[in-house]
Amino acid sequence: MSKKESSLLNLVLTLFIIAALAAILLALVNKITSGPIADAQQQKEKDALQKVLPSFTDLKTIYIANIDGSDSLKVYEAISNGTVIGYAVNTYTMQGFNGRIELMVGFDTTLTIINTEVINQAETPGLGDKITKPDFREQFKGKNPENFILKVKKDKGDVDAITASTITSRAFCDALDRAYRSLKAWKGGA
Amino acid sequence: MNQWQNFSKGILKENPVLVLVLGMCPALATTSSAINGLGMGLASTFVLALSNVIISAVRKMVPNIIRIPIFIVIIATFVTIVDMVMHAFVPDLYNALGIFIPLIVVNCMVLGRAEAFASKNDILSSLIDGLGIGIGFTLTLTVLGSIREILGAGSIFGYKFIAPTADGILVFILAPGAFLTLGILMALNNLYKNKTSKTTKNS
Amino acid sequence: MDKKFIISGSPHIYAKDNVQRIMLDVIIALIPATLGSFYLFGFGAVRVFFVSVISCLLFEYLIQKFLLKQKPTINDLSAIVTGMLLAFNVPSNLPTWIVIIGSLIAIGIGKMVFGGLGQNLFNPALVSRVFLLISFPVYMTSWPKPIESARQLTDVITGPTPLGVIKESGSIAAATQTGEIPTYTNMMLGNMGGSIGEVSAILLLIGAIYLLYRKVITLHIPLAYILSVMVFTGIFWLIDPTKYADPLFHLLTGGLILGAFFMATDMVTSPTSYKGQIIFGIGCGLLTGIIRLFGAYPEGVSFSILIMNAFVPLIDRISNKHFGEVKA
Amino acid sequence: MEYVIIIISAIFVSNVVLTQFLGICPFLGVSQKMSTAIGMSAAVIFVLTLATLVTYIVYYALLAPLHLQYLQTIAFILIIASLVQMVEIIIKKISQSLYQALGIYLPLITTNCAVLGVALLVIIKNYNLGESLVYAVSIGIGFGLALIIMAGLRERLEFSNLPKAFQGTPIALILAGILSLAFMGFTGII
Repeated sequence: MSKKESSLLNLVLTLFIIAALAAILLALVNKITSGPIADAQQQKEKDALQKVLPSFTDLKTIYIANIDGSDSLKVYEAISNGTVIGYAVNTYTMQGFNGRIELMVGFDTTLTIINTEVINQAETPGLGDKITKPDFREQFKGKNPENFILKVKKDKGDVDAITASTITSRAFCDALDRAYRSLKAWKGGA
Repeated sequence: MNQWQNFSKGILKENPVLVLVLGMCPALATTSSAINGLGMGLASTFVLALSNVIISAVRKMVPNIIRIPIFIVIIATFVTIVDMVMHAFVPDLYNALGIFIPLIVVNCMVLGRAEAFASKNDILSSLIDGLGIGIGFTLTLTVLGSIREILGAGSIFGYKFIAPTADGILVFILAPGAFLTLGILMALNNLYKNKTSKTTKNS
Repeated sequence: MDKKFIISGSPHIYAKDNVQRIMLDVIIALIPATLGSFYLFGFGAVRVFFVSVISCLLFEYLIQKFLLKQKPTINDLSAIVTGMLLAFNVPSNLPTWIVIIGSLIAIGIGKMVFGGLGQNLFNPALVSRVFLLISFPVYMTSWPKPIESARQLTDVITGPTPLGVIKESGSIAAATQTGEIPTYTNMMLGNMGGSIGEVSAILLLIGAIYLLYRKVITLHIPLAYILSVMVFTGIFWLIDPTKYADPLFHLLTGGLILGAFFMATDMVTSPTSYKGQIIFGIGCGLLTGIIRLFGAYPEGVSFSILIMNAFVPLIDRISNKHFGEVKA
Repeated sequence: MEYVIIIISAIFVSNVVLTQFLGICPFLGVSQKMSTAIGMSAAVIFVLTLATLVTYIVYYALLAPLHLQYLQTIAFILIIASLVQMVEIIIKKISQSLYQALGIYLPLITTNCAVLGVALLVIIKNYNLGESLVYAVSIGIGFGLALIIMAGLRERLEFSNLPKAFQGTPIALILAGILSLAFMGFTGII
């Protein structure tokens, strides 16, 4: 099939040229798409913010320490006419059935949960992915984790788990709890 | 073989999934809904057609002994392009298909066509071959995704035709349903093939 | 070639009279629990029972006649047994259309794709029960309360099974406080939430004794199964009796007796040698214990038997050296 | 404890073949005979672990510092392909009997998507090196378990007269479906 002789130089050269071309092409496409990828992620966050915060005039991004991790959590401070009216915490859990789940959680200034929104998840369709449906998340609205234990009932908490999806429900609580405790610690320290 | 036959063989006679049993992983994993199946099919078609074209174009310059690594590099390049483009412009679909987009690289269907067809034929035939196989693959995945979505979620392409809060027969959008649906679909295809081959024998 | 292969499963399974006789014995053995379920769950149980049995028969006939083009073998009564066992494994308020889907899965996927009776590798009723449990988690886990709901045709009162209560509340101590845990006497009689035929230990045991007397089953599988569940749960109970229920509780709930005597013993889908049967029973028991104590599903019997069904060829391989040998 | 969770999860709860749909081709292709199933399993466990080790190092020592993450697919598949070749050559040199036992399966492993899949998944799951290796071995064992169970079932089916339409791949898929149903029982164990 090949018409060229397969000397070592030839082999290395061909392989090198092809690999170089591939790398250049990919670098190019990466350059073109990295903008839109970031945009799409941002748009998703923006949509989520609208849903979890009361209407605000200004938004300030801050980073707070993650209470049980070495990283930091991104928090949006919602400001209306100069006063802070709520916080949206971009939180996550690694305990999902299929790994990482990313949430946006809105709190008012008393740390009562306004609403929750799922940003990224890969849970089982028809079971765990019900966290994206309003029915499950409804129970958190207007609850203050001070007196609403963020654990599923099976773990002696106050949260009704999704039928046959205890792991996902637990993971969801874990992400919420992380957001709540981190925010509380930060507010206490600030 | 004329180009039309070259194109149409991938749809039924040499259907990559139902007849050749290739690309089973994505066929099972990404068909929990019609749109996912369609998306996976189109992404694979893109990779299949373009890598076929490039491989056919460079086939005379590639020393025989390293042809496989080179084919793999070419295929992986297109896969990465698809990966990045989908991430940028259809993020939801990208998330749903997840790891199975980069895994197009190891879909035996793609490397198989490169080795069996593109490395021996001219550019146009290779393009048509890639498109034909790709469209056969896409159709099969879409049909499979539709069946599973209709039975499992009571919807088609996201349009729900049962009560909004009602669930379908959940098993069909879960892992066991993937195996069972594809198994039965293949058996039906066999049944159909047996019947047609019998009638041609009789006539 | 008129030499015979020793096929795992019973070679005599093809002898027709024998199959029919065995199936008849199983049907007779299931009658006490059937009548008990009619009393406990009322019209709901009667409806589910007959829908299940009749649709299993019908699907078997239709599939054999029109799809497989075989001579229908519904005379062997096996479809009735499958239908009865399927009905035994679902709640009495299950919608009729779901029962029909269940029958189609049991006969179609559980039996006919393998070529019919004697060739299926998994217990058909259990394939169907697990299929339904995963497909309709809501319908399959709402359990009518016996006796109370038997007296009315609509508005049945539902509640969780005893194992379900423990799963929900996290420990036996917390479960007891809910007041939903029945007494052992009630468990023995079947006065608790659960599938139609799994609740009454006594009525099932009467049937089991008949099967043992008729030599349709032996004690190897049921005994190995039940003892290993009791030992496994007993160890955890001794470690923390406030969190884990005691072995007797595990014996009487969650369909263990039904599973151990009537479904794990299915001769087509269990090992041929006694040694293999004991391994099989212990495997079922350990899996049941693990799923009940640590899994998301409160009951583990159907999953465990299905999983062990899959291991039968491997068990036969190690416990039966003559597998596949040509006999003169 | 982390490790125990990874092991149980990878082997039983989210079995690579039965719930994640990785490595389906060899699962269907080489599960007709018990002896080949055992050989294939051993080869997969070995290559999977080795490949995960090398790709993990390459990703974190080379691609990530240079911000070349977008080259991961191309880099990983080249590493896996050359690794498989190398292992084949080495095994052939050191032990002829081992080569006869495993050698024939090695070329098939390059296109086993479980290998590339695991290499990609440990990056997504953010595992450290130890976790990645434990995960790789467990995935390999999970693959082997599914393959060996399947081979046992299919050998038994040789004696029965299956409906013609179901012979071959269709019945294998139905068996996999029932196995997958049964394995759903492990849901939530960790």
